[in-house]
Amino acid sequence: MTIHAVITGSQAIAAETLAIDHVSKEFDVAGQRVRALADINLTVAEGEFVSIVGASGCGKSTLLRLILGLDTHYQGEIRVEGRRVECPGLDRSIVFQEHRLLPWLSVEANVAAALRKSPLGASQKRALVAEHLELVGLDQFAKAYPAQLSGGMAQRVAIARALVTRPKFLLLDEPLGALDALTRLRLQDELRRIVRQEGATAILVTHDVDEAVYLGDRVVIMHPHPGRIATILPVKGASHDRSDPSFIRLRDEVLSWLGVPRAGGASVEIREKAAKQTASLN
Amino acid sequence: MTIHAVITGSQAIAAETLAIDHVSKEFDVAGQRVRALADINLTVAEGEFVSIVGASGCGKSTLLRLILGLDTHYQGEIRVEGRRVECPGLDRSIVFQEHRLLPWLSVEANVAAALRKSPLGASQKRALVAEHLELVGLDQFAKAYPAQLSGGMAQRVAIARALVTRPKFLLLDEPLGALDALTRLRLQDELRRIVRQEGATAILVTHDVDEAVYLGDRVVIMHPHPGRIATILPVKGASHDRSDPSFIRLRDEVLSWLGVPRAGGASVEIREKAAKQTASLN
Amino acid sequence: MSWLHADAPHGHIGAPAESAGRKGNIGRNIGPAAGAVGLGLIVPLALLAAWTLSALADWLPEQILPPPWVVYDTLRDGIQDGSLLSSTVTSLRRVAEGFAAGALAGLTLGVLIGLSKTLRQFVDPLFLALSQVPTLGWLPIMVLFVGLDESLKVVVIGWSAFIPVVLNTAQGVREVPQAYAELGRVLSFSPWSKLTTIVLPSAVPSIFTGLREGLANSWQTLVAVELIASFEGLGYLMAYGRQLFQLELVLAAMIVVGAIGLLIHGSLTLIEHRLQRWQSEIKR
Amino acid sequence: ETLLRIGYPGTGLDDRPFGYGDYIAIGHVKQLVEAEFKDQPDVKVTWTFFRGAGPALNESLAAGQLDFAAGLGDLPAIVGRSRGLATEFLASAGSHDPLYLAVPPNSSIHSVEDLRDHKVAQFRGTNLQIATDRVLEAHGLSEKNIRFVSLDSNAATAALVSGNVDASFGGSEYLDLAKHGVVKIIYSTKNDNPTLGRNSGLYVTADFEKAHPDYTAKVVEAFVKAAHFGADEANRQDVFEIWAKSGLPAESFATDFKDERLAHRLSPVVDDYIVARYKDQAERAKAYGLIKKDVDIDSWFNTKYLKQALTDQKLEHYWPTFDAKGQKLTDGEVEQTRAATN
Amino acid sequence: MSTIIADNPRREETARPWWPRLEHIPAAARPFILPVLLLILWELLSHAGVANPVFFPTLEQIVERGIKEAEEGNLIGNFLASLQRDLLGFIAGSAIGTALGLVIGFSRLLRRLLGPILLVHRQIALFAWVPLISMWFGGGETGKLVFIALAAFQPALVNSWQGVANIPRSYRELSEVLTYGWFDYVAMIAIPGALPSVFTGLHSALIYAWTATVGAELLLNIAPGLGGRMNEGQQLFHMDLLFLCLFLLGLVGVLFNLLAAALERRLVRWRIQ
Ligand SMILES: Nc1ncnc2c1ncn2[C@@H]1O[C@H](COP(=O)(O)OP(=O)(O)OP(=O)(O)O)[C@@H](O)[C@H]1O
Ligand SMILES: Nc1ncnc2c1ncn2[C@@H]1O[C@H](COP(=O)(O)OP(=O)(O)OP(=O)(O)O)[C@@H](O)[C@H]1O
Ligand SMILES: [Mg+2]
Ligand SMILES: [Mg+2]
Ligand SMILES: O=S(=O)([O-])[O-]
Repeated sequence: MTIHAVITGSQAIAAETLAIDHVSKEFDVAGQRVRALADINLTVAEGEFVSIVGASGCGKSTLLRLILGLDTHYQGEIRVEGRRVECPGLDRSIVFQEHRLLPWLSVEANVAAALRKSPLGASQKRALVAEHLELVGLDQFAKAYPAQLSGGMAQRVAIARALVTRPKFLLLDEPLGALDALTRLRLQDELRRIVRQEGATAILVTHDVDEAVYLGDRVVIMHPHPGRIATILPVKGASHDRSDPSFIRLRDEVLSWLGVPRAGGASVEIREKAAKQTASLN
Repeated sequence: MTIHAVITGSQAIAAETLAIDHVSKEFDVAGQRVRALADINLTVAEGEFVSIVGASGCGKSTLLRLILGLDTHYQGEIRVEGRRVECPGLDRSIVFQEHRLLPWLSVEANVAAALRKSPLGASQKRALVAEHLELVGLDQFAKAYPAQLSGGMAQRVAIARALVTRPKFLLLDEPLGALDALTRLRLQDELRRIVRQEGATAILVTHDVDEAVYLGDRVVIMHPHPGRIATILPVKGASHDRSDPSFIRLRDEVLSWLGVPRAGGASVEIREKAAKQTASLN
Repeated sequence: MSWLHADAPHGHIGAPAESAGRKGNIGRNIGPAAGAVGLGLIVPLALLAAWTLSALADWLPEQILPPPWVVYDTLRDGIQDGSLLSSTVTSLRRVAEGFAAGALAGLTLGVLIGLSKTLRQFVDPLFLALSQVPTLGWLPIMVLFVGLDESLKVVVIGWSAFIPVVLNTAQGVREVPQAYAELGRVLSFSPWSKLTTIVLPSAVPSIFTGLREGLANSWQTLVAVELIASFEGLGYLMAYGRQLFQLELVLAAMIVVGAIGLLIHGSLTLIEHRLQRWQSEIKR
Repeated sequence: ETLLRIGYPGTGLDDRPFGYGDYIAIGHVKQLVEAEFKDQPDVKVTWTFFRGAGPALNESLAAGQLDFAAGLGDLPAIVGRSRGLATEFLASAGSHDPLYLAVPPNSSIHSVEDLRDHKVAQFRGTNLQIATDRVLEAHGLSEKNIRFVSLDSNAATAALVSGNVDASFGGSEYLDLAKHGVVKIIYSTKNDNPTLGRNSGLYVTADFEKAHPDYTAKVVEAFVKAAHFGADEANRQDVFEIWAKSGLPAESFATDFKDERLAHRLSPVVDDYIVARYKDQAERAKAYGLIKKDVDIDSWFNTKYLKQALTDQKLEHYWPTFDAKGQKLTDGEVEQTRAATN
Repeated sequence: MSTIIADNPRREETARPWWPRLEHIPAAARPFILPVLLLILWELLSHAGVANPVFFPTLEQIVERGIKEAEEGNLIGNFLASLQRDLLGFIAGSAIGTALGLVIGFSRLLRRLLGPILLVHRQIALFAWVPLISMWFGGGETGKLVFIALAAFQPALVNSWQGVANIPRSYRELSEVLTYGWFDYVAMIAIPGALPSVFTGLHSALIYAWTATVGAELLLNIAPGLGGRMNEGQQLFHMDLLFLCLFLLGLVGVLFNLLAAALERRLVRWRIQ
């Protein structure tokens, strides 16, 4: 179960499957050009699980959108298996922070919605849907509507929908951000199990440093203004046990890259931030 | 700054200020009586910071509502300084999970709203409001509307509102639950600083075990069906450093009381839970 | 002119009570987009051109569609000799009186039955049943009861404004989020504080939906009542134009009716924006 | 199948589809038009009664929903023509039709002059309007001195009875009410200037006339038969009974026609009086601002069908004729007829 | 959430009012109290002769009139004629309105082209169209149907337009991610997403059409229908007939409401938690 453990460096040419190559992205905001991403370079190997952390607005979602092919106006190149990404494809799936289930479709139909464009036959599709609902433990809720589910259940359906097409890439944009801490702990384990089981390559954007370290093979730390990669920390096969000192050490390292001191006294910094926001507000 | 550190046991009679005495609470749900709280006993000493953790639905919010006096239909007794709680009073404040700022009032007016019933003069009130906005670092945003604030800022306003009446008790119902992980880390530090500074007695409900351990003098662990206290763990003066092994050990202990294994493999349990939910759904 | 943009309609056009609620302002924030008004002029201008062309080429008989310049002349003459103006003033006065009476009564009843479940249980069924009768249905009986004079207009217009105001106000007040109501208790608010600080502000969008609908109804009803029985006002002008086959008079009156409608719509939107600054100032 | 659509400006009591006071109503009840086409099953005759009277009938004409306007009053017809409605005047359908001024029994209004500043019901746009205006003018008043509420005849009656208006100008509808003391008639044009009454006509749309001259001829034939029947004093009671289908009692027609021969009003003949009346109305309509364009009356009148029908039925000299001032020019054969004694 | 202001039980006990305590009347009886009181008052007034008997028929008279009308089948026939007219106009108007609303909701270009003129159109009071419509389509059945259809058109248009316009942008992104084409987007997202709003529109359209039916029957030429009967009632002072008509009008309103609610509940099941 450690197919991914071989790749640890930041540039693994052998099994390279996704390459982000000198990517920059600008937005027009109120007539001004704002750099959202500046010279992003990252290669991801097959089966690897990459976590991305960074302050709000540092361009994490933007990067995922580019990988998906939702937006093709950028400098540089993003290649999937050597070919430039031109548009969304069923080889790349995403789980959004807010599940985005279609409220008018049953759980089953929501998952099946991802297979609408697949060439499979109806019975095969049905089987796939059932299989993936089982994978996320919701086979009993196939007929329920999203409104009848708890937040955690809905997020599991979203994960099933993302996986049902058997994508090469699973992009996760703060998939567990809206859940409570305990549910989140549980779903993290599930997510890891499922991704392994499907053998997908995963890119996880999160605000939760524990989560990034717990799930990732590598943790990409981004800094804002403009969005750029500050560093990439390998988690190594090391410890995925949250209580292990090596885990704690790595987590603290990530936190310090993000500017969070080990304990207490963040208020000065917050004061500064607040003052800055005032300036931009008025 | 350790007025609270003297009390560590679960029954400290000397400075006892809040007593929850054999409290049980039932709800009528679809004609059936459902026990939400069963025989809760807890005494809190002046200046103490008590964390409560427990799965969703174990009655944490219900307990806070009873302490507030929002609901007086229960068995047992809740006493504040020896007198039975009959109705809400300005000696007890609460910060809700979703800030509950009134969107049509400015930040300033929201905080001032808590002083409606106070006998103070207008200028004193104004001073108090300004002081508390400064306390939470938002004096520059006095005139802003809640919609113009970020989640973290809004939650800080809610804290200011809860504190402006200088309550004896500060009840915190997952006050940081809606925030992203990094913001949460920052606000935890602020919360601790502020509560200490005001010298209030605090009861914090949270889903986040790290948070409970980080902030609490004691951690109350509740179990559901019916909601009851499973155990109360003293944090002791020990370590409030998240990376300290003693912290990690305590956290892991709390987690295991909550049924979260140290790493991976939660899925069986989730399966069971899902199956149970199905039964209640159909 | 931001209220002129048409990227998103308001949902208040007779939206039934259950769904009215907070709907009124959903789409408003979909930006006006600079070119929208320009593009929007194409169709009206094309229609005007077709109309002119048809008049020049005599495609349609004059009694079906008088030429635009005749309508223009009628408008101008009506303004110059004061007849159009005085009709407009009369109509506006009627709407103002009827609407003010209906809306005030509606707000009061709406707040009362919104606040008290007990009262609601008593009043709701009767009120709902009565409100199901189309306003015009009351007209024949009202003519007999209150006659043809001004009081008829005020009563009927008032009633037509009353219904949506009551329904929406009651709904808005009733649906004050539990969370805010609880907050009021936690802060030990007096009933008055609760009403002014929590209940009414939170019901504002709903109340506005009601007022909007009420005003639109008033305006509708005014025209109908004036068409049926009156000797002045814009509706009367139309009826007169109709009787004497003067379509240009009808069209001129329609233009005034539309312009006033637009004005009312615009000012309501502005007022609503102002009252809900806290909502429109979301700029992050 | 050809539809032959006849419109009639008015209804009976509570909107029932019957007219009264003219020979058109007789033709309708006796189904004389239908009889004319009984050998042509593919021709279907339909009748529409307009509560909104002439103006409403005009709307239907404009929308192309009618072929014949039977009994259309002078003013609405002139208004229609001034706005380009292509119709042809086939025959007179009524003239010398008097106006009554009704007020509540306890009213302080005793004369036309007293109307000043009062609220009066008037059916605008119908032939009542100019007739009323002329009465006012003759008594030193104008529209401006009076607050007119535009109400149709039925509504006006109700409004008068319920005290919603102070007075109302109208026709025989008020006679029965007066008899029962519900209203009081304080003035009538009957003994006033003979040019003060109302007039109405039989019209065909130009399109229909062009497409179906034969049918047009038959319709005129039928209505001349109706007029013939209606003008005969021997049928006096029958005529009133026919009109009573409208819901008004026969007696009120008796009152209406007291001291007046039926033929005085029930005549299809287009004489100098008729031509002069329409020309005068057209001028006044223009003067009052009711129409904006001049209306040419002469080219509007197409009496060839009428002449043919009168010839066919040997009725060329049956009706009396009048000069422009309303003085009798020639006596008619009809004046020999006597009411049946019963 | 019943009462926000008066939710303090103790306060109520201290201030004991002199009037009978409303809270003591059982909830099940409450809806009937006012109507029954009203009817009793009516009976008393009409029998005591306090009110003008012409204007205030007794309830028995109204019932008698109802029975008579029912036996003659006259009023029922008029009622059905109105209903038929209403439904025809409603179907035509709301179908066109909904279709146009959806199309405009989808197409930014159409929205910009037609938006302003539709906005202006909406500000012209419905009844202001009566003279024009009667001139263009006559006062007969066609004119009435056009008028009723126009009444149904606006709410159907506005709400379906809004329904499409308010579909969250995030769903469009989702459809892109799922590589949906235009048709897939419409079928899977736009239509079902707009459905609740479309329903709101149809519901309003139903109500508006019914108002317009009455208006058309009062303002345009006579035809079989309730409007004509109401005219008759007014002109002959047959108050019993007028009240019967009012009752029928209200009844239809209530039925339409129930029908719309039931239909909506069935078709938009997913909204129910
Ligand atoms: N469509 C857009 N138009 C203009 N600016 C945009 C757009 N999308 C994103 N941005 C800007 O690009 C920057 C990066 O945005 P992005 O959403 O990728 O951040 P993020 O890292 O995902 O933040 P968060 O953690 O809050 O989700 C931000 O400054 C944002 O304002
Ligand atoms: N007003 C109510 N009526 C009926 N049941 C209620 C009510 N309030 C709470 N309950 C029930 O009481 C139990 C405890 O609810 P409570 O909200 O206190 O849980 P909690 O521990 O705060 O959960 P969470 O972590 O999700 O906030 C739940 O089973 C809930 O369904
Ligand atoms: Mg993001
Ligand atoms: Mg809770
Ligand atoms: O045709 S009339 O309107 O004048 O009766």
